[in-house]
Amino acid sequence: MLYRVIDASEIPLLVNAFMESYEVVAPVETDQGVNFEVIDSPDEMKLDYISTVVSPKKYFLPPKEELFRFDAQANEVLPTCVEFPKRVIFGMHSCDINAMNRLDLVFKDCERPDPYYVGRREATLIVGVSCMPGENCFCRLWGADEARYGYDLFLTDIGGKYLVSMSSVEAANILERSCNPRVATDEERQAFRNQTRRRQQSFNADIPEIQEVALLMDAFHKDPFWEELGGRCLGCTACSAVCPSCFCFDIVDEMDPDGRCGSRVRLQDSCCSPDFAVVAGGHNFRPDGRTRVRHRMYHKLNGFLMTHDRMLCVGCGRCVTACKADINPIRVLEFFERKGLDNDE
Amino acid sequence: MPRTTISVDHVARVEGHGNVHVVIEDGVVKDVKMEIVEPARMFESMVKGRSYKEASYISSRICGICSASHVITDLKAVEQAFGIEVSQRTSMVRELLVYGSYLQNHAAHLFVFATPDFINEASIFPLAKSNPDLFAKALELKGLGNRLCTAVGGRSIHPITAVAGGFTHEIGAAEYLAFADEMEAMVPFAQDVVDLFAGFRICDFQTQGDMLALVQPDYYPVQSSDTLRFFGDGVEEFATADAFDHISEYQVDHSGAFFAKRASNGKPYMTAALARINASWDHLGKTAKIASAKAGLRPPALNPMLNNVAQAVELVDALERCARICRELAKGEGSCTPAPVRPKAGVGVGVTEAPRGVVVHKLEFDDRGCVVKASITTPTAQNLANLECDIRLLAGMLAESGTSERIIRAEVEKLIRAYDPCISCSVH
Amino acid sequence: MMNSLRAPFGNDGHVCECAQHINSISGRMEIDPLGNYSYPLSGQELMAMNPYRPWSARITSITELTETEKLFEFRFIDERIRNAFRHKPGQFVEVSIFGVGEAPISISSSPTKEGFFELCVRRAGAFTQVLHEMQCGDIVGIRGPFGRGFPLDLMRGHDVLCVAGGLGIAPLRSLINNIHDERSSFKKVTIIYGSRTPSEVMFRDQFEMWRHRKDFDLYLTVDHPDDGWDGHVGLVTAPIPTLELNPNDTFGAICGPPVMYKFVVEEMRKRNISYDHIYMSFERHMKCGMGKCGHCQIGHQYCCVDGPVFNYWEAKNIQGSM
Amino acid sequence: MRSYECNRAANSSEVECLPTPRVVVIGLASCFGCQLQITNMEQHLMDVVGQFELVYWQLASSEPMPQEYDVAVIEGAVTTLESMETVRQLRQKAKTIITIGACANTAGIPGIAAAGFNGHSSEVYSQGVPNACGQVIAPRSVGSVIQVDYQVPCCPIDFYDFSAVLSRALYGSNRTVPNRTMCGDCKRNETQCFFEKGELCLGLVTKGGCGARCPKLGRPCFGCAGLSKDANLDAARDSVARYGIEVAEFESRLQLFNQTNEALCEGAKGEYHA
Repeated sequence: MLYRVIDASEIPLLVNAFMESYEVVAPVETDQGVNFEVIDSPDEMKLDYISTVVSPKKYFLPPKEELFRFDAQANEVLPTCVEFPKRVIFGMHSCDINAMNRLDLVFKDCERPDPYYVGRREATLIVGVSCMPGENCFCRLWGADEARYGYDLFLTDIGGKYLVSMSSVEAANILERSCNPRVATDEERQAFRNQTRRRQQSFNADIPEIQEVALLMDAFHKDPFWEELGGRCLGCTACSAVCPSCFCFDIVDEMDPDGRCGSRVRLQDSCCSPDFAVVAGGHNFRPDGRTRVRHRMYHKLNGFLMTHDRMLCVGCGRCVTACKADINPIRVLEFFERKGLDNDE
Repeated sequence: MPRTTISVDHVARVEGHGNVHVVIEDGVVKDVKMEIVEPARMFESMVKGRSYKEASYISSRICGICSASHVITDLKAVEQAFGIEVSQRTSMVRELLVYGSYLQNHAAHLFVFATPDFINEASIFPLAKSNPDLFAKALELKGLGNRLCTAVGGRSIHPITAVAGGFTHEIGAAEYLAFADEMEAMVPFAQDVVDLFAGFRICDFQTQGDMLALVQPDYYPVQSSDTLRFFGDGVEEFATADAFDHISEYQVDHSGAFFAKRASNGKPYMTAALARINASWDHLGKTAKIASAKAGLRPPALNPMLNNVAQAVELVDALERCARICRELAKGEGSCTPAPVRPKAGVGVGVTEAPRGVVVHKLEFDDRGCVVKASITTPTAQNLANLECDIRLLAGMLAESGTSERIIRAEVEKLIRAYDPCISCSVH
Repeated sequence: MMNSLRAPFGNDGHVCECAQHINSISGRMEIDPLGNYSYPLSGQELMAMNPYRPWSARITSITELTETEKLFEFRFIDERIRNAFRHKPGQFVEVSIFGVGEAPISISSSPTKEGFFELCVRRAGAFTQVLHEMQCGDIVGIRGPFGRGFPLDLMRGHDVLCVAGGLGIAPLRSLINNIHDERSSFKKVTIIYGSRTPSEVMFRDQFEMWRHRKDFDLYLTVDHPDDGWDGHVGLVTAPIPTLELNPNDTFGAICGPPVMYKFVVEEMRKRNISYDHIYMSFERHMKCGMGKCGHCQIGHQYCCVDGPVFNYWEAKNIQGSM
Repeated sequence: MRSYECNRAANSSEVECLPTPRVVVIGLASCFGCQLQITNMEQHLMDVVGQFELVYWQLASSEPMPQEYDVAVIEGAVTTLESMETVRQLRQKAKTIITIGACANTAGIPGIAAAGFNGHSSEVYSQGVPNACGQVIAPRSVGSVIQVDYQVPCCPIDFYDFSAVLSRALYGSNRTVPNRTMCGDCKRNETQCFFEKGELCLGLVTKGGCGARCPKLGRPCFGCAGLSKDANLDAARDSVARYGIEVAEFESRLQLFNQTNEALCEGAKGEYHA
């Protein structure tokens, strides 16, 4: 990987350079908290944020997306064509980049790539930025606190300057054109090392560090804990809405008001939605909060690991805030921690 | 024509359920009953014990058409009770919201409800084929009102954003300016509407009742005034806070809505666009005033059938006024952020001009901000007594001249619709 | 303004794309309703295009099987797609009736019959209601085939024991017909098919013919017999203990209502059929068919790509499968 | 329930439709707002109306109520014996019943008066309820009197929801009517949660699918879509308490649109006799 250093004061130049040929989205602070939005000027951006309410996955998997138009009377697909915007997501954290890498496995680097996802993904440049953990962050537990790939540029704050890892030619060209990237000095390398260590040491120590979660998930599959945790699920799907790695969706037809044509639409969905596993005829394979929450946690903390060799959860902590019923992976970790203590006694 | 009873069950093309019965014997009207058979929902009783936060939300549901007016009226009552001052900007946005409902209501009333009477159709839908341009333009005007309400209030009816002390959300300057442009572009059509309705033939008679409207020095008020005026048989001005001292409500058996009379002289009265124009003619915008004069509508105008024309004139005025307010708001001065609310025991009276006349909400709160007592009167309820008198007058006049029953019936329905009654609102 | 407020969620205002090919330079995708591909099209090419796009197929025959079930025969309108379409027994297609929606339905005809395919559909909800009202000549959209079917290659040269309950006969019929068409490649084939009542038994004539010709050992069984019923009465598990079978040489294939699996598997295990020789088809609501949407997930597996046919060993290793 | 399926013929020129369905629109105790909402989407109004024959709509036309019709669209709550009879007749004659808006679906705002109903009516009408009001009874939803086929939720309804339900009723749809509660939609809007500001919001238990418009505009949910069938009320009470909000306020707020919901029991049940 190529590393260069730029001054913090050069960031606006970089953003402006991107804006010449891309739509730039970046974290913006409003009365609704920090969220990724399209910006018109680098001044609108807030790079030193802890977390956004919702993850930037909406730029790859929009909450609602039209797949194609159809004519319901002739029962045929209609020719449809719209552009993917060329876009830069500026200021993504490592957890979100890692989450996107996981989405890539499902939608891009797989047997049947999803053309909509791939189209958006390939039209998008990613500029990552380093961060310090908030109280709900546990990305380090899954090794998601560092993004090894999946970005075009990654900026690590080393105090008034940024160490930039450059991974794509397209982004490197723009960086070189707009800023004055220079080779890192020994001091700057030292600062980078210190920054990394400071981040690693800043995680909330109250969150139990349990490495063998996936095994424990299997071992405690029938534990009453799942009733206690899942029994309080409100069935709202906020967890999946904010999660950077949740990708379940529904496919529905929406008719135009005139009842002639319509759109086949993909909607974000969630396995915590009460009717998610209902089949024709009405049988629900996961009829209660216990089975639904357990299923979700399994997919996050065990299932994806089985099929793709990494946790699906990236430890971004958004669901900790979003879930009003206090259901989140930290509670699962705490449960396993308690189990350990019980055995010691 | 020895004895005839003209009965219309479920008068169509009005909001709500009303029947009218007119008994004519030997050319003389013996009885007129405007039956208000709308189901009673007991709003005044159901809001008791509920928090001020819920009061305006609930009272908005008194009426779909006048929801913006009910909300603003209720909020004004809450604010008076708690001693909250709202910003100038909040007041302007509220005015925009009320006017948005004027555009919706007047356009809907004039075209969907009233026009079929004058073109001999049962509904507006045939007009879509016979005069597609007029139909499209009328819908566009109504749509503009809807969009204004949606932009300001969050949806076209039952506004979301209006709360005690301000608004929870406001649109940006660019949207305000876009609205201003659209409003101005719509004025010529509104002028045509005035001409259109001025051209419809109406029976020539005058209401014998008084009139009631909000008044304000140098302004055509719809929500900004604290003064009400009775006029007709003597002028009487009073503070909105004392509204229920001057309006006397009474129960009749053939109506779920309370009837009303002017307390001081016991006379029925009319409150409507026509009353506003009579009261505040001087403060109409120039374009509206010219359009009105050209249509032959200038005070004193006492034929209730002219209320249609008065509404059309108000369309012109509302468009210009809204455009001005939008441009002002686009400058971004001041804030609508809700002022802090500290509930305390007390009484507040809110009064605004709903599209069809004066609406009054009086709320009494306990120290937690929960409603202890609520009194609400709507323009339609206040108009019912006067409407009955007018029907008697009109039917008598027509019967005397030997008009056929069919035509009397049609004219009576026309008169009822000219009042633009909002029946579900009147029985709340 | 109104529309932007209406947008159910979110504020990605970009109208979306329908996709066929991605032109990486402009980030633009185009779709040609008929497809602009060289002939003939391989099945893989068919899927390599936009996998969400259904292809028009015409209903060419409708057979009423029972009061609630009909057998539909479909033919793709585009000849290239018709020729490219190949499936395996146990696979399913996504059927579209535009405006009504899409539903996964398992293929009921044998892969040995080319140029058309059959779906056996029970009227159970809004979608199948509309499908049932359709006529010959009407058009639907078809995506697929999807999923992992029964392992025909493994089964060749061995005994096969098929157990179907109710509508479970639909996917198994594909397997059975396929076996029938290459009968000499298989050894002893036993079919146990249970229904609630005689009137709910589907494909009876076909079964009777095969029985007559001694192609298969056939056990038709019902829960509630009527006067004319000459078959067995009772559960589908009943014949299993007394079957003549060679456990090391037998493959089981099971499909039926969810409650049936456990009991049938138990009986097969009692007869010492190996874990990985017992195959079963699971029912879930596959919405995308490509291991993405999550609706058909069982534990960590996706019914639509890892299944719907799993062997018992795999199923045992999926949390929450049975 | 559906019976107007257009034959989806091989090519569009052969499209042959059964007679267009005849629709009546009936208003019971309500603010008329939901009927207005239908007219309020001017650009699509004729598109929607063009799919059926609108044979009775008191709000827009003076044509009298016909004897035969296929679809009845009902707005408003049942508050009188007379309206109870009306909806029963509608059910007998119409193949399909669609209720629109909270009043019809849950008894809505009129339903607030269901608790202690007799007290409310005598308080408003000190001289006795006028004859014109009919024989008043405690307000109830249409669905508690007759079987309802489709519902358009919220107060007021959204035009597009109406259009979608109409499509579903006329042509069929296998789209799931969601039982999830609202918070997920709110998060998809990227709205910050009211609970984090110490403010009560009913999104926790209210049926999702409305797009969480109110929270997006800064106003907490008052529950107009009605309780979700899968609402987890006990867990929601715990959540309310966890955020330092009085559970009593939550219970009270729930009455706005769910007064007669059996999940909240008591309510006006005692007075539910016709």
